[in-house]
Amino acid sequence: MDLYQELILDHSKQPHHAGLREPFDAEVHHVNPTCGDEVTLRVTVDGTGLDGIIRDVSYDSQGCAISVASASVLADEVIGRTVQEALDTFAGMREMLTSRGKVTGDEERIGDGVAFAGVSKYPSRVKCALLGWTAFTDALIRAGVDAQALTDHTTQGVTP
Amino acid sequence: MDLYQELILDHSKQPHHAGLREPFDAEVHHVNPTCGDEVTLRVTVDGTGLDGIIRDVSYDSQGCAISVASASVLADEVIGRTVQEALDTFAGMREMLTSRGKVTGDEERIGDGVAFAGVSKYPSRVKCALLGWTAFTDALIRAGVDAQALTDHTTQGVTP
Amino acid sequence: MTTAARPFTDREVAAIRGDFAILTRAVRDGHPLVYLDSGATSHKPRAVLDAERAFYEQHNAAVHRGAHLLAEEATDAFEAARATVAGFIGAPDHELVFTKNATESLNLVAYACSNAAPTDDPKDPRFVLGPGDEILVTEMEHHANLVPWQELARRTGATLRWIPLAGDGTLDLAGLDGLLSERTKVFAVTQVSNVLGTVNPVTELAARAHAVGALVVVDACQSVPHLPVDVQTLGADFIAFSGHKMYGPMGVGVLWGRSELLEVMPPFLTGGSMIELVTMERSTWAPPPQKFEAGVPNAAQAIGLAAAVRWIDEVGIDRIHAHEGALAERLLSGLAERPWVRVLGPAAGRPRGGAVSFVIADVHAHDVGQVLDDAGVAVRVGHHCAWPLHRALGVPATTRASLAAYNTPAEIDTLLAALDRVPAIFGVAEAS
Amino acid sequence: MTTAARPFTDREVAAIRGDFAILTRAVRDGHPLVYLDSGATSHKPRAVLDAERAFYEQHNAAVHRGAHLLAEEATDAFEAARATVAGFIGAPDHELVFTKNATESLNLVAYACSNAAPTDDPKDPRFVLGPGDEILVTEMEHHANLVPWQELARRTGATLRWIPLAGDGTLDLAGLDGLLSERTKVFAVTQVSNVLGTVNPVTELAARAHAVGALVVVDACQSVPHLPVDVQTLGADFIAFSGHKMYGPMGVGVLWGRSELLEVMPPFLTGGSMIELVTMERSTWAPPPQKFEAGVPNAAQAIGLAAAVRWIDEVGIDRIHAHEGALAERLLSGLAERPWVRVLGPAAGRPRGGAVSFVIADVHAHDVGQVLDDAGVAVRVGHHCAWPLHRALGVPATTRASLAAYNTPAEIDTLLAALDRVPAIFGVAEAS
Ligand SMILES: Cc1ncc(COP(=O)(O)O)c(C=O)c1O
Ligand SMILES: Cc1ncc(COP(=O)(O)O)c(C=O)c1O
Ligand code: FES
Ligand code: FES
Repeated sequence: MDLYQELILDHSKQPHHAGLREPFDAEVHHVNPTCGDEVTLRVTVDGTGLDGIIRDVSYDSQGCAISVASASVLADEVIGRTVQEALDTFAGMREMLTSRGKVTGDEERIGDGVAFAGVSKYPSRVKCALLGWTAFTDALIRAGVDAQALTDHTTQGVTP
Repeated sequence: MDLYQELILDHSKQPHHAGLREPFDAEVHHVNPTCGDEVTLRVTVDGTGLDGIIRDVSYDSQGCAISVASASVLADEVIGRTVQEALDTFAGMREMLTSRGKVTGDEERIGDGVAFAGVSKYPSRVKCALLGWTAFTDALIRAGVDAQALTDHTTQGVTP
Repeated sequence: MTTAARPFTDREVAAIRGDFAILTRAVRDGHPLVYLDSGATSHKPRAVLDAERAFYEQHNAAVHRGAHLLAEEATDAFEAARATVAGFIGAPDHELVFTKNATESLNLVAYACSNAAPTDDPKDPRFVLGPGDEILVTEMEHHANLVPWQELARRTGATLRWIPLAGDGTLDLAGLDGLLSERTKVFAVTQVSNVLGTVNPVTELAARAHAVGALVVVDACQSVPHLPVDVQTLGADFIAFSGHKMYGPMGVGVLWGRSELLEVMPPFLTGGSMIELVTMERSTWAPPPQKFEAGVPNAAQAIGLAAAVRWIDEVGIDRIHAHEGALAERLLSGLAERPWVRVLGPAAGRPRGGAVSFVIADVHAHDVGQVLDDAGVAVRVGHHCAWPLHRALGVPATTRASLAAYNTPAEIDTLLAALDRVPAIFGVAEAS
Repeated sequence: MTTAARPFTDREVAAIRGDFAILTRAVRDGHPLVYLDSGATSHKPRAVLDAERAFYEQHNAAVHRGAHLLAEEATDAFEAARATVAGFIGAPDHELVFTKNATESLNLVAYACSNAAPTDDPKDPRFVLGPGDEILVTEMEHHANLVPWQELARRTGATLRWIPLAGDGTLDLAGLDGLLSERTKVFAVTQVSNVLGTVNPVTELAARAHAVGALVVVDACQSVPHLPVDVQTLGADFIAFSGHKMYGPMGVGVLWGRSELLEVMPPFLTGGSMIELVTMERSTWAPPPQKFEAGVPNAAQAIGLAAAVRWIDEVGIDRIHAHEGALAERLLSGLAERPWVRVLGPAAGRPRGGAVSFVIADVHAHDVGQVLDDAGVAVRVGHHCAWPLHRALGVPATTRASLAAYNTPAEIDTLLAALDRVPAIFGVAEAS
């Protein structure tokens, strides 16, 4: 089955940047109500605009292989990047994940996120792969990143 | 159509013993909720047992031809009879009406009631023909006739 | 809606009738069925029955509860049905809640209001009613849009008021200013009367109710199946309708609500699928529409309803409206030729839906209906679940013919011919 | 129930499977469908789909509302369906209320209780709850038999208490004396756990609850489809179950209640068909069961459910019970051979329903389910709408296989074989 790519299994067994670290600017707790899985996620970000730099993302993820691996890849992809770059990755992930197998994902844009392409064929697992990402954008807003800029930016290029 | 027998139409146009009269021992008001039709019915009865004599039945019936004619035939059949005889007629009427066309009715027992035999083929009209009769038995109870004797008696010989 | 929409041609109606197996039935000694009771429930075209069956035979699963293939397919089909039905009334998907019937939809809003009684959580004040507050209904309502509000008034201590019926079967709006005030929290009104066919000026009434801050709940049971309804222009906050009256299956209804209101409205039925988090002590709710859909949803029926909507879209709701209008005119003019018949409701030429109710002096509606039934003509008789309306009209019961896309001019003529037996049977002077 | 009832033979199961078109489906790259999710919803035999369709094509009409032939036929069919379903649980017809699902049935009782709050009319005190009163549930309940009681407690000020889960997946009854008292007005309990398959001693529990004067509400969703249930001996005052889990259509559920209680219980949904008299000021109610069936009923679904009951009667509920029991034993012993699997709930040999839930250390249930799905095996994963139960078990989610009459021993083996892929994929030590 093309869902459990080696890369996803590796990340899920040894999630990168896992654990909750200090200091942080905001912490959020998100739940996937269909399964009850939870993620607690913290961000540290310099600045409030799209040019802000994401210093750290730390998290505690209670969930399936997909959700744990997704949070791990997220951390890999966004730490050290600008808010704008991170949101680009998110938009690309979302576009791919909600495409029902039509969009394979652009490695330039979403890096290791391409390993999740198979998820898009399993609609009930899409939420798993997005759980960390929605927690992350929510955390950015709570950390003071301009919410409007953020929404405007992430809704670009998203398959509706 | 065998529903509107000449006898039913005659009774419905000129109901016998109609109108509310004094004196009376009990008055009841019954409603057929499926259509909203109403009957107010009064009885005068000498005695409280099955041998009590029904002195008068007077009524005001707001309803269809079947319900008006049925009240009229009821009054004809029970005035001057014993409670036992009246209940026999009721049991015979009910047996016929709920038989789905299987029981044609015994003229000895229910008199002009046999004209209502056609009603039993129209389940939604059975309540019309029974409205006066259930009001009548209710009125007997309120007039002091022994309820247990009454129920025991009327449930005899009734198609369930 | 093109104003020039034409009634169906004979050939078109014949094709439409071909979709309904039941219309070939013979009733009562071999009479062809003339079904003029679609206001109670419509028949269902083959496409609807096929859609339900296909769902059961290919994709049956509990929606929103499983991760396996069937569950995903069932969920997709259910959500696609939601989108189809929502699109039909001009609404976004997430504003459409599936219920079991319009009665549940209206009770949902009424109970949600009493669930908003101030407790621990702060609730949106628009839903909170108490003594001194008022609920405004009309004297024309179906029991489904009256009794739930009586009960809400009883539960909360609010007062129920109503717009009276005018002599011509419209609403008497003369006193409306006195009835609407800051105290009015809910205004509930039917778009089209199920008895008289009266079309109420809902948009205007909603604007006036909104001006005093009331929530506007519209009973769209007799409008959605018969004329184009667009929630974007209607002016209502909530509308309720039933699938079974619009060519869809029994057991499915709809509540549409503005998403801004659905977000803050407390839930009604609670249980599985509508929760976010559950502990023994307390629970929190999923976002709408799931918040209002407790339990395993009636997916097969929702999918059947979507097929009904596609069927309506194919024949055209504007043409259905024109067709029923032409049949109603034919019926009204036929009845006008019979002086012993008195039609209730708007005079000919005024806007009306596809229901025509009438009385015959000295003959009870049930007896009229029985004579018609004997000729194979199915109409509804009684108070049509609008008892206060009948009281206001001063009649205990009426005979109602109600129309659908599959009715023909010839069926109207059969009704009229059968009606002509009534005076003779019951000894009514035909000239009276 | 003959204690000697045998599981179905291969030939018998093959015949049974022939009634379910969906079971011939191929899923995910051509695997034959192995459906082990009947606890969520069962499939529906052809006889059920045919019964619904025949109703729509021959007798469709609004029941209890018309006087014409179709309306009479529809009403007869609907009431006959009520008698069939009532007979199945040993109840008289008039004690059986049709709802949309078990969730509505349970909400009905919970809302009826809050509608019994003292107002103008004197209400039966058994239904009246207030501060100081208690509602007793269990930690094992499906959300549908928990959240409505939480909400009733919130509305009335009553206190919710619960019987905790014991380590072996049964109820911990040690503290029951302390939980039941004169303050207990309602005791709600499931007959069979939808997660663990635990069969609760309902009759004994009901007797204890009755001794303190409580109303006993039993969630029979997972019992009625799987074992003989007779309300005359069960001891409950109300039971709730869903049609779609017992080979019937979606969109229909049942509430059974003792007639003496249904008589005095206030209504829940209000509107058409459930009234006796309606004025603008107030309304009175029809006798039960109509009092609890507002709106045009889901007649087609009720008729489909009656066909499902006849289907069950033909294959035999005692044989279904024996068959599922044998399959469950096969599954349990297969799982016992796999040390990396931990089964939750009653140990093998103890009474249990046809649901088996398990966990695999370090592999999330959704991932297990996905691997099974990939092999065509449909199971349910997650908290199965019993989140507090999972919390009590200390697991976030489980994988559940649930059985029906159409499952085969070979399907159990397919499940086990598919499960064996899990350790390799997720790197679990098979000996652990
Ligand atoms: C034990 C139990 N109770 C209640 C329910 C609720 O049934 P429904 O969703 O059909 O209302 C279910 C199934 O979902 C169940 O398994
Ligand atoms: C105007 C109106 N409102 C509400 C209803 C109630 O619909 P249902 O019985 O399908 O809930 C009906 C039909 O019965 C109706 O005609
Ligand atoms: S199953 Fe819960 S997040 Fe994947
Ligand atoms: S129709 Fe009302 S009593 Fe006959």
